[in-house]
Amino acid sequence: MISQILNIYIDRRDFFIDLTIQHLEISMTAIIIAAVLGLILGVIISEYEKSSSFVLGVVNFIYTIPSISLLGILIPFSGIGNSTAIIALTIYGLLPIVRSTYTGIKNINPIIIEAAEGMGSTRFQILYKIKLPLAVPVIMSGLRNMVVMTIALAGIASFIGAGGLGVAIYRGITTNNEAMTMAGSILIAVVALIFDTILGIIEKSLDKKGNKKYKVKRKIIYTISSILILAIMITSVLNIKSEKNTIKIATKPMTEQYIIGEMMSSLIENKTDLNVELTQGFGGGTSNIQPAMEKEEFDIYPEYTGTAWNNVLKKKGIYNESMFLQLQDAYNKDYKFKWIGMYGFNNTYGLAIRKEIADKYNIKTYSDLAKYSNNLVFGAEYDFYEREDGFNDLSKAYGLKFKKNVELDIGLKYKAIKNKDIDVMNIFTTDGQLNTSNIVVLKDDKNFYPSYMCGNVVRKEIIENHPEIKEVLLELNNKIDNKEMSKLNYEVEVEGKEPKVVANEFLTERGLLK
Amino acid sequence: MISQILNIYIDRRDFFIDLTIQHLEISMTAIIIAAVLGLILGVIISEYEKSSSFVLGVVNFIYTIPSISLLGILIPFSGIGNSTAIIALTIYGLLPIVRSTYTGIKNINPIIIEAAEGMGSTRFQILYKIKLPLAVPVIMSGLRNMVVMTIALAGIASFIGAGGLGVAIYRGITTNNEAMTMAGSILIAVVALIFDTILGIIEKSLDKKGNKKYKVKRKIIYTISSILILAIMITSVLNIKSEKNTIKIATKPMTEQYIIGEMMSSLIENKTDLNVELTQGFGGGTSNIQPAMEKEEFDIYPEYTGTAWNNVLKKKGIYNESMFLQLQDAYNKDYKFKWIGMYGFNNTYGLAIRKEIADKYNIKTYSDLAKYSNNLVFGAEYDFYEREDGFNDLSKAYGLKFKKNVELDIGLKYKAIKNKDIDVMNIFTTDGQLNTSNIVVLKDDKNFYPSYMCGNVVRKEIIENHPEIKEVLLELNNKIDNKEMSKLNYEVEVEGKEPKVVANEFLTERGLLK
Amino acid sequence: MSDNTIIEMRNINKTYDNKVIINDLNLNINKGEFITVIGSSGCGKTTVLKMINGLNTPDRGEIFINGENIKNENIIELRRKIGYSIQGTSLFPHMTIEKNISYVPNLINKKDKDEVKKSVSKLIKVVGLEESILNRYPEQLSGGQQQRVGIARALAAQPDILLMDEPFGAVDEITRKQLQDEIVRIHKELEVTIIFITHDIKEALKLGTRVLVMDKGEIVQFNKPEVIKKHPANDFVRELVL
Amino acid sequence: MSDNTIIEMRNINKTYDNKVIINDLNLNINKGEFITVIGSSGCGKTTVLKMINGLNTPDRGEIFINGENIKNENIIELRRKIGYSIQGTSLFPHMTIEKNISYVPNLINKKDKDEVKKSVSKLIKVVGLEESILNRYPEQLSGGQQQRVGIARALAAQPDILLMDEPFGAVDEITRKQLQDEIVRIHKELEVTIIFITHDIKEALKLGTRVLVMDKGEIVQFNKPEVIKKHPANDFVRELVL
Ligand SMILES: Nc1ncnc2c1ncn2[C@@H]1O[C@H](COP(=O)(O)OP(=O)(O)OP(=O)(O)O)[C@@H](O)[C@H]1O
Ligand SMILES: Nc1ncnc2c1ncn2[C@@H]1O[C@H](COP(=O)(O)OP(=O)(O)OP(=O)(O)O)[C@@H](O)[C@H]1O
Ligand SMILES: [Mg+2]
Ligand SMILES: [Mg+2]
Repeated sequence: MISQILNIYIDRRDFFIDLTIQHLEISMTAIIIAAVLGLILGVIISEYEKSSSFVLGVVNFIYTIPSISLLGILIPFSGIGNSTAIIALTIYGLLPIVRSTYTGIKNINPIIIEAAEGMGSTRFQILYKIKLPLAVPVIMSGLRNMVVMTIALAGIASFIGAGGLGVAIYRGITTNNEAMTMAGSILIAVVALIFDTILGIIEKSLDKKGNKKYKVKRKIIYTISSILILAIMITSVLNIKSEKNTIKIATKPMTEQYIIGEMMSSLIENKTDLNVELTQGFGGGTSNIQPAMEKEEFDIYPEYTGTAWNNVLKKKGIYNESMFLQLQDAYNKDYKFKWIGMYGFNNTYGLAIRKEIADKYNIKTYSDLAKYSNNLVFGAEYDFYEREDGFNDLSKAYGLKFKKNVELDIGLKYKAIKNKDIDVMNIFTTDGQLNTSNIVVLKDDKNFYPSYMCGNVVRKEIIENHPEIKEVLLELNNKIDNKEMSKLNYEVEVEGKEPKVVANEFLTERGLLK
Repeated sequence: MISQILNIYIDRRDFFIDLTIQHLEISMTAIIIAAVLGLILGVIISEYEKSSSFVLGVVNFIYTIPSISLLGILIPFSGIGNSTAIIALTIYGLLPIVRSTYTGIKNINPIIIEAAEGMGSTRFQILYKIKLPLAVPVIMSGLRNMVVMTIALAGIASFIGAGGLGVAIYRGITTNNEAMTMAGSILIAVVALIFDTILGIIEKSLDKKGNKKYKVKRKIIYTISSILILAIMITSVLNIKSEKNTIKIATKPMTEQYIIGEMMSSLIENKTDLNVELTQGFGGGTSNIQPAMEKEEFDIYPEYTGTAWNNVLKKKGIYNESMFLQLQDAYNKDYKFKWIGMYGFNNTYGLAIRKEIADKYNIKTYSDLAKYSNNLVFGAEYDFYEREDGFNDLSKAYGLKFKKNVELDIGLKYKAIKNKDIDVMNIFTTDGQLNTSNIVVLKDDKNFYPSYMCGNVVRKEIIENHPEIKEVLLELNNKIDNKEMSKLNYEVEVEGKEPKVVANEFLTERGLLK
Repeated sequence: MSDNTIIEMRNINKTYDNKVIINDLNLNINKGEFITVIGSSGCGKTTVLKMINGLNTPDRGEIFINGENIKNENIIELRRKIGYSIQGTSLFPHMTIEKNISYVPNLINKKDKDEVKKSVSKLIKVVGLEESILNRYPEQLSGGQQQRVGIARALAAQPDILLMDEPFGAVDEITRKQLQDEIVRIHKELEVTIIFITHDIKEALKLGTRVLVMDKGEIVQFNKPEVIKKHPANDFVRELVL
Repeated sequence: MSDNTIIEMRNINKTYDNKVIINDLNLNINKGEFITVIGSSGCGKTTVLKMINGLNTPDRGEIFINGENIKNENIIELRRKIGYSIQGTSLFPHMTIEKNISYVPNLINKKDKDEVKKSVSKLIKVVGLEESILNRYPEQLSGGQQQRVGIARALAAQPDILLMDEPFGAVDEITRKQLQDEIVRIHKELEVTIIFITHDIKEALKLGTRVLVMDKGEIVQFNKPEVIKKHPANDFVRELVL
């Protein structure tokens, strides 16, 4: 086991170094903020005793929020990534520091405070000349707990794409790679112990009896920790700076978006001087990416027109492509976003039928289907029957009435139709499995379903600063139809190729990349 | 949202009451143990200063172990359920309490300690007459933090079947039921706040200036908390008592075991006066159930002979059924467990081939396959190629040499063979999908793979106390062959039926249940 | 109340746990007086002293300093003009002796650090200690040394009023005589008003321009030393001056 | 060293921060003596006193009690037979006055609680306080009251040796006289050996069977009060007894 862990460290040195740096950045920032905030809160409740039970109650309460819920609550406000992770960690860090500050101050011999009062100290002077220095041991005890806790807890940053050593731990857990989990855990422990030791030395050097030996040590420690903090800050600043020429692309957690994301990324990096930071499969899709775009955390992401119409612009009614100008106007006005580069495929809901039957009855459209539906078995997942615009409305619109309606797990639908257990089923029009299955996608001849053409939403500012991007994005305009997309999806989903590989093969094939 | 949560509380009152009681039991026990242990450790390191950095380092270190890993580490030792949850929570609870005890004691005015020394107090007398009382405010501050933390963290108990309000939270999260998550979180917060308030009042009443008003309050609080603790202990004891006539059955996380578990449970409850406590899909399978059986936490579980031979008895070599007597003897001797009721199916590794090809070449056994293998495409998941007793050994044993070896995701294998992408693949002999696919399972004519006949491992004591169980278990003897098992698996896995339904249908069909 | 009055206490009452500690006390102290206070242990001397700088508030009655009711005054400003040498010693344990002595000057934010330093050096000599102890912490001093640092700290404020609660209780006779001389000199030079609690009747009579004799929370006699000596108000005072 | 010797200190040296505090001190105290110690503030009196009950250890030299080197003794047992009244006051802040006084009897685990209670009642009267304060906490007492509780606490052990570090420094003259009489009575009645540090030369001469005069960490004179008065060893002693 140990040798396995060591091997992992050696093999994946850069990976772990990166994670450790991220971990440090996040946890240190949270620790500093929580320490300052906690100190202030602790001081306030020790000075205004009446507020103490309320503040401590609130701090207790927020501590009890499960981390997953807390992250969920925070994402709408602070987006994803570091800031949310830092806020969450800060919130959790408050409890130990607030209470220890409060206890430390309350625990001071009142005679000493009376002496300071009698000498005409203001409240503030008593606080910072007497109370805080004398409360140091207790405050430090809370701080040291908080530091260890925060560093340990910073593993949750990985849940929301903020990186850190949690990435190694949870990757290890999900892929059953125990050595990886251990490797992450051990690094966290080591980081925690190092910081605790540093704090221990700082604490000793703050001790009033501090003799000369410690004064030297203290200087060293201060220097080291200042350098560390500075280094972290500079890295953060550099990170921000280096982002100036970086285009941040997000994609939703869908195979086709992974592929498109890789295409864009390859093209931009090949044809411009810009760097691309690609965040694949961003959790929550539109509802989390859109706010992140507004916060300028992302610059480009592939979206679907129908989704944009209903979910982003929150318009009622069914979208069709004759409304594209309206859509663009609204984006322009409401968000300063542009739609640039429509890929050409329409990933909407659809119905598919076994080719055999389609051929037999010559069924091409939903209306054709309606004529023969009472001979056919329909299959769909539970959701589809339940959804408002699902099965019922569709049946009404076209007068469908199947012989039997089967409820199926979404993963088993294609299997079922191949087994002839069902004849017709609902699909998405770019499903990879459509590619090989012996099935036909029917035409929604009454436009029951909205159109979901895929295109890039781009922040205007980006186009203004980097006009070359527009050209690059337009290179993919109308290059991928439903069939093509379905094929590419198949390559990833069924053949198990990497999205990047599929994307690059496609680009090369089409002569877009050499 | 609020009304939703209130509704949940009203609708599922008993559910939440149960969870809250479990939560209280677990967290209170952990809190009490951590408080006592932490206090002792804190005292030790304040008295033997040299040990402090070591002990605090260890406490810090174990705090940084992610909860999932810690639970994983503990299960082999303390089984599942309450004890492991309590141990984990205790371990996490140590940090705040150890450090605050240490700080509280170190922070006492040395003049007062010198006075006590000068009066001829022993070290122990100084500790409990002077140091501990004077350290109370700081210790209480750590204790209160620890209580809130432990109650919040006790949500993890749900990971290992120990119940508690975490069940509501994680059920809410996985089923996207926000109200449920909130309902759980709020109850945790309320419990935490109540306990913190109680501790606050106790702390005030411990204050030396304690006037009469508080003395009355203190009595009330002590009474209430004693009653609470007593109540919790009594419930725990009662829980144990009520288990006397309960047979505890565990199953591994596999579809067929779910089904078998339900069968046993139905039969026992129908044909005897005993109750069954069925723990389905116990995490970790054999490696966690076996120790739990030894600890008498479970009474019965279905096991496979080959697994028993290699993994439980840790014998080398390949098991075949001629060794069953040996197996039984070893179980009898080493564990006082019996094998009672062999179901009749053998869930071992196997090779399957497309019927078409099998018919064409008349392939029935692995040896037959070897003759034609250079015309065929073989598919298996990555693992199979990597495993020691996997592809290489098999190929050598039979002289297999395929035209092509494809690496496939385990979930896509059956799809691939149906698509004729592959001709031969590895399988498990009771796979549900074998039931419908147009494929044939070949015979392992050289007995390359061990035999994995399924039967029940039962604690002897149970049979002695309840001989009627033996009869019931034997009713299923040889009732399910591979085909039958595969069919039942299919009903659950592909048709989406509940294991309980499948089990009962089977039993009724066979006339074992009316 | 004359124009010259610096401290006036009117109808002061103080009760602890239903026990009357100070009973209807009235007191007038003039600018520049050196009042020595003497009385039995626990009779309420410290309580009265602390009322003057507001560390203790009477249950009833008013206190005026320079004619202003201290209730309406900025108590912080007031206290900075009142030096206070505390009974026993409450030096700040986390500060060096130097920091302890310069505590009030630093509060007032005297920018001239050199000046503060110089005055600390002067003060430490005034109380008969060596400059070498300036870098030590209180716990490294003997009881009498700590007490003298407390006096230096009170003097450092260059106060208008000096409250001294048994300031020389823990020093030897020889040092005590020196300290007495110093305090008399300071009193004259700076024209500061001093209230000085002591258990040494000789000291009280020697130093005080007037002597306040207290018993059981009441003023038994408040007069010039000569008068006290010659005409003790009652048996308690008579026994004291014996 | 006679058979009667109870405390013997041999060639004691103590240095703090390279500063010699006690320099080659030798001392013999007989059973039943009442030694009063007097000397300038910071000369090392408390340091020497604390060496006797092992709170302070000399850098060099040996200390014998009843002929046994305290290094080899059970220091806990020893301390229980030595009453110690501390300079300043360090009462236990979290205990009532009653608990403070009965601290040592409770340590020794006297089962008879009534007896302990009775002796506490007696002791509190010995030091001139009322029984009503027994339920109070130290911070609710005046400085002098606290000091007297400290004396009562030291007496409660019924010790063979009583170390008293400026025990009467914070009480008024009248109470002081009472306390002096009490301590003399106790000394005679219980035949306890007392070492008593004071800054009051009159007190030292009045109480001591022998007076130990210290200066700068050395013994200047150690003799009967009459001798000290009549034949002061040097100018320092002369000035003291003036
Ligand atoms: N921890 C320490 N570090 C350095 N010097 C110390 C320490 N403790 C005491 N001293 C010094 O040792 C000397 C003797 O101290 P000690 O307390 O014995 O004096 P003392 O005779 O009792 O004086 P006083 O009458 O003022 O109580 C003093 O000068 C003091 O400053
Ligand atoms: N917090 C308190 N609670 C109850 N009684 C108190 C409190 N503080 C002081 N007292 C009582 O008030 C009385 C006056 O106390 P004060 O400290 O003023 O006495 P003092 O004259 O300064 O005595 P000493 O000479 O001993 O210092 C004492 O009897 C004391 O017991
Ligand atoms: Mg007083
Ligand atoms: Mg001393």
